[in-house]
Amino acid sequence: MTLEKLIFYVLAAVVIMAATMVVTRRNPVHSALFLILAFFASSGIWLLAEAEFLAIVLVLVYVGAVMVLFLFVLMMLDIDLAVLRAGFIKLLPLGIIMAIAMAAELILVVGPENFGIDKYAAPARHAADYSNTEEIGSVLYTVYMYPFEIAAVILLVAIIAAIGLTMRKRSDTKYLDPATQVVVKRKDRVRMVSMDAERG
Amino acid sequence: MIADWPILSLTVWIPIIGGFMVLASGDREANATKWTALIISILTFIVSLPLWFAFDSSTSAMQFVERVPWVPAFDVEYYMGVDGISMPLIILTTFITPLVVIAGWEVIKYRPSQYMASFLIMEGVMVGVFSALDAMLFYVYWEAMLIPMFLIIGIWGGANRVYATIKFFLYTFLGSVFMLVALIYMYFQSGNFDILGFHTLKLGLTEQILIFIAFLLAFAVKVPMWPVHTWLPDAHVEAPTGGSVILAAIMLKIGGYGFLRFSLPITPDASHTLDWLIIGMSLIAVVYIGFVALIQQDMKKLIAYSSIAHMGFVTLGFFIVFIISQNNAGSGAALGVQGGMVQMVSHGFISAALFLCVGVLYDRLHSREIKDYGGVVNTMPVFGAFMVFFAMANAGLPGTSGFVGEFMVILASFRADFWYAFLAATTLIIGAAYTLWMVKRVIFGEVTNEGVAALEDMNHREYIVLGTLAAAVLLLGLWPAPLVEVMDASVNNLLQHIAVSKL
Amino acid sequence: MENIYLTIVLAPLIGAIIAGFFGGTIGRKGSHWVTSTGVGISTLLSLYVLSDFILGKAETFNGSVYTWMVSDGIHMEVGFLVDKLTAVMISVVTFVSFCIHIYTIGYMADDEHNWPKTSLAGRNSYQRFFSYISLFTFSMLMLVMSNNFLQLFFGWEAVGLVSYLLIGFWSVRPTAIFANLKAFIVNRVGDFGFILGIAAIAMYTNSLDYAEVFSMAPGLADTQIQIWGDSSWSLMSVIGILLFIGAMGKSAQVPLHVWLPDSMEGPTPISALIHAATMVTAGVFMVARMSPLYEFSETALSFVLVIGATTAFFTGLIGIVQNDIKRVVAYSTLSQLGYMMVALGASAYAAGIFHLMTHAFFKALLFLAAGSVIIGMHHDQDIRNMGGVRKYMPITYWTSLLGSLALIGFPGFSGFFSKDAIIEAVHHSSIAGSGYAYVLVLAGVFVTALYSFRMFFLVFHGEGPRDEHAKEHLHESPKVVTVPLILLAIPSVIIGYLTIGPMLFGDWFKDVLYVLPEHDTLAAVQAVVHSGNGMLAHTYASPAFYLAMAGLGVAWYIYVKNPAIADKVKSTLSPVYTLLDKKYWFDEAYQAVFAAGSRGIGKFLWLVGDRGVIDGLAVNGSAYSVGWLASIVRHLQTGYLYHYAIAMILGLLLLLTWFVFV
Amino acid sequence: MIALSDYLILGAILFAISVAGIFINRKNVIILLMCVELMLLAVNMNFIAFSHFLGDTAGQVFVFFILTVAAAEAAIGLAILVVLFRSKRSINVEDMDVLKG
Repeated sequence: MTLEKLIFYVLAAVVIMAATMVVTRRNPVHSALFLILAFFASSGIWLLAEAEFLAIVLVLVYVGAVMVLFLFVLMMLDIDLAVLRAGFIKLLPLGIIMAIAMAAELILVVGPENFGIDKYAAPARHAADYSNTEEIGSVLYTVYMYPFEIAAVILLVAIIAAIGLTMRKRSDTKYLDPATQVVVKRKDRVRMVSMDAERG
Repeated sequence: MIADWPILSLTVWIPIIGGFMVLASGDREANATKWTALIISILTFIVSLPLWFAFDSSTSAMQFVERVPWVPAFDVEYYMGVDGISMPLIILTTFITPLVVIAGWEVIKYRPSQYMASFLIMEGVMVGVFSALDAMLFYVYWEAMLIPMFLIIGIWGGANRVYATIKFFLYTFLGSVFMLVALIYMYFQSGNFDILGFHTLKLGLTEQILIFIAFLLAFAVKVPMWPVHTWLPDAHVEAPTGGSVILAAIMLKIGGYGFLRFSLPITPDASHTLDWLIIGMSLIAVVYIGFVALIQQDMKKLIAYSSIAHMGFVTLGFFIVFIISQNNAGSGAALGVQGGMVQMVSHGFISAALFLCVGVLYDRLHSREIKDYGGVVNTMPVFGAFMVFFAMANAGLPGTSGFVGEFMVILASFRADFWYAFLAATTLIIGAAYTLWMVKRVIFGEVTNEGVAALEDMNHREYIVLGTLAAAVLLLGLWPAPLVEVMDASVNNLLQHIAVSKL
Repeated sequence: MENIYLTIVLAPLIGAIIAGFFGGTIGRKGSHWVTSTGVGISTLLSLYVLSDFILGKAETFNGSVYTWMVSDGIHMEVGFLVDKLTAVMISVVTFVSFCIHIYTIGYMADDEHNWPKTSLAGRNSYQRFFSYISLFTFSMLMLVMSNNFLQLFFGWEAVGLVSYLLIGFWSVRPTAIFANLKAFIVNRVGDFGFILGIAAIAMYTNSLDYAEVFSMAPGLADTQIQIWGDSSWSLMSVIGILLFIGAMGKSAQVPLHVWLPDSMEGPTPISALIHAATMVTAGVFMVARMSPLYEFSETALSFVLVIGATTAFFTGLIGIVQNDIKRVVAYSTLSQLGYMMVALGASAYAAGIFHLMTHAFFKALLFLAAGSVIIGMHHDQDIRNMGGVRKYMPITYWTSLLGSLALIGFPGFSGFFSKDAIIEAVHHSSIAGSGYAYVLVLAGVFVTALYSFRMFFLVFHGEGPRDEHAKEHLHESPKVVTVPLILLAIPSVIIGYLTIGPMLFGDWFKDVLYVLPEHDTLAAVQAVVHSGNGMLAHTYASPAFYLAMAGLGVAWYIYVKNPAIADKVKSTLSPVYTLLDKKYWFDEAYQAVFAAGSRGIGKFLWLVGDRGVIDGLAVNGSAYSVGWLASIVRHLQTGYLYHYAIAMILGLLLLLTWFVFV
Repeated sequence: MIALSDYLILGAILFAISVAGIFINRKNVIILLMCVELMLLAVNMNFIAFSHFLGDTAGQVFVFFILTVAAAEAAIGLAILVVLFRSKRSINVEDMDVLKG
């Protein structure tokens, strides 16, 4: 057993353990934290598979942004956990059976019989000056130019949508509408009144 | 040279563009709008006349052909032309529309400009259906036709108009989507949408049968044939008079025309294999529908059912050709097809006239029920004379156009089988019974109620409309030779074409 | 000559058009003048044509006027065939029609009384009536002058149309409009057979032209066709029977006779013109004209013979018990039409046409005389209310007597020759059914005499009218009525004697009516008697004469000598009386079976077929079933996210299982 | 050496766990979202593995896009969740049955 393999199994065990925790923890905050752990471990595995760029992106984007967002939301919302946990035990056996059935079938397909080392030899290691980032970049900005642009647009849409959905006007806050301020004319504000001089 | 003009395009687009002009002009100047509509419809009729007079009846080739690419990506062309089969129907269309415009003159109070525009657009589209030689163009016209009719029934119809409209629309639409599938299939087989190209397209028997059934669904609903006829009485009853007239006089003919232009030449072997089906349905239409018409209490329903029975003759005439060819070594088949064609034209006049007659009564008493009338001749003698005349024409009296087609089809069907002729000829009895029984109850007898006693006889407008139709009915009845002559070459060509198996 | 023929046909049409469309403008006088002139011209020209034929100056004319249509090699033309048969027919038609035009001037003079005051239809009814009878004359001329089947059918239906319009002329009377509808539809039943016959002819000869068809008939004599299963029929029998069904409708033969008595609802002049003298004989004319076809089918001839004989006898019997003066004459017409058919069935076409001609005169006369009495009685038509009219209406009386004597075949009168010739012809006929026919036509002679003179005695003899008021006003009709009576009485008496020579025993119809030698019953008759005088001399040997005299005698005894006996006979024979009074229940049966039956079928098909199955099950049913299905399927959409998720996962699992294990 | 099947089996197990998670946490939308993230991770794992073993960068590009879309999805999903919570004061899936047929 090589070191590489050992690392892989350790990380894999961490990922599986973390994932199991994600779905079984009572407190969603814990779940989120375990999810972060799963992501970390996964990114380690990805490093083993020489996908350095994506491993970093996974940590940066997921752990740094998405999971933080999850945590924010979890903490913002006042959730009654008891209700949400109802039926957990009842469904557990069914869930496990489903999971095992699915895993078994999947493994039947992707197991060593079809994808073992004898079928797919491990590729040779890249040279030390090989840059995964450069490689991806050179493909991404040429062949996948349009999909890349579209992905950007999707993100933009997501931003706008998220803001649009969650933004609300609160009746108890006071704020100014710049547009109305700009269009104000003098006659809206000033009333010329001609008065007779007071006779004293 | 008049034949070089794009007469077909003019006949299609003058009313359509005119219709949109009328639509745009709105109802503020209702009178001017009506006059515009009338002038446009008459102009269209005049423009279409060269089709008849400059028509070369010695050839079966398409005439007045116009052909330019339309959607080059799919080889769709703007390709129109007429032969002896479609030309009379175009003239019929342009002839009937001005009458419909006149008939709706004072009657339509609600949004007259839209009413007139619907009919004008309808006219152009229907001429398009008859003249299209590109299958996609045909299909576009075919479906476009539904829209104005849908609006006409839906907006100016009677109390139960929504049910009738939706029924009408779904029925006809159901049929036509299958036709679209067949057309696209043939496009893939032949590489373009040329209908004449489809005629010579080689097709296997199974393909032919499927295509035939697809076409049958479209055309049988339009004709309408038993048992897909039940939309017609409802549509007629609810439609305004003008809508009924167009529906009966022209739209039904499109189904019959479709059989001649598509089913028979494209799928001759399937037509031959399944002719028993069509003949059976036609004969059921003649007999069954005749009995059903007998007991109708609503005049429009009665005439609608009589339309179905009469259209049964059309399809009967078209599909007995195969049996005649077998029995009689080819002779006699043209009689049936021509009889069917004459019947279509004649029915165009007669059913239009009968619906207009009911319209005349309806405008006065706002009832279509037979029992609300009786003794009308005592207050409306001129109208009574017209009604009796058209009723007689409907019953197929010789000397009127109603006789010609029936006579030819009965003669032809005898060549196919004695019992076909036997069943077809029962219309002589049943047709007379339901038509004249209605006349008896509506026109004759003593004045039955206050409403009838207060009726006023026809005005000039109605007189012009019915008089024109009466003249047409009489002319076609006394001298059908010209009509038969123009279609002779085309029909014979069609028969020669379908005599050759495509297998 | 062609122009003359065209004029003969078109003159009445023009008259009809003018009177019909411009009746209001030209007024009553203008209308009757224009129509009578038109028919008058036709009459004169017809007589001219006839005289040309008699003098041998005219040739048979067969030409077309215009081509109606050419389809599939069949030339359908409108054209004329004028031969000796046509010449006789047009002369009879126009002459009777002319008499009736004149008579109508008197009869319809006060037609306003027949209409409600407010009715606009009654305003120009007089003009309209003239227009109709002129139109009828035109139609009838088209029928008899036709040289092809198409035009024959045109005329055939056109006379039917005019008959329809005229029976229902007084359209405010419910009985009239019932009768005209009935007449038209029953006629249509006949036309149904007729058009099938024409179709058969067109199929096998590819022509509708008489000359062509007749020339091909011998060649088709042996053709057999299959109609039902494998049993084969002789083509000629099929054609003959189908065409004869048309004749049965038009000429009111049993069982399609029911419309004719009801048609008496129309004004009397048209009863005389259409329903006695001319239109109803169209069937007889047609069969005679088609003799080249009928001769090749003994089956068809037998059919004609049996139907004719049945009609002749049994409808005559009904005439004995009728009390409406016009109905008695109507049943007499039915019976006489039966005689004509019998003649045709016995291949004695000439005798049929001969009887047609004589009958046209004396039956028109009897009708007009009846009309005259009706005018006198102020439109009371019940003969039980009449009596003693002889004193008040001498001209009517005497002309009626002449007509009745002609009808019963009193020796020397025209009916004698024609009817005796028929009876003798049947006697000599050997085709199936001739024995039956002979017995019935002989018995019919007795019946004819009985009902004719029953009516005659009841109307003209005995005590005066019961109603005193009617008695006061009873007087002879005006000249426009009586002159036609006299005009018609003359031929009723003499025409038989004058024309029997050439028509029956001469060669007048030699080239026109085609008789196979083995069917030539008239030749057999001729072997016994050669002329009208011969027939008169043979009277003593004729059973018909004795039967007629017996009938006359019985009528005299019962209705003049000993009137009380009539009721006694009636009560003794009450089942028979009921049977006859109810006209063998034909009307009731048809009403129940055909009228109610077809309404029932219609209702069933409409409610069950259209409303129930097609609309209910197929159309609205499919719509409802979509709605029903949706109402069930909607429960699958719980709205809960996890249900959808589970469904997806289960689907995925199944897909995966399928992928892995299959 | 690490076999391709090892990566794939890891992905499969991860996927199966997240499926089980969807089952047993069916009422809590947040956990559901997390499970979806896990599923995507499993899928990504496969992509990476194949990319590595087949020497094709296309797999990594796909992962890149999946990450993008997943981020967008998470953002919008959470936004909807927040809005939902505001109106219903609950994130219980059982309270959301507006589309019930």
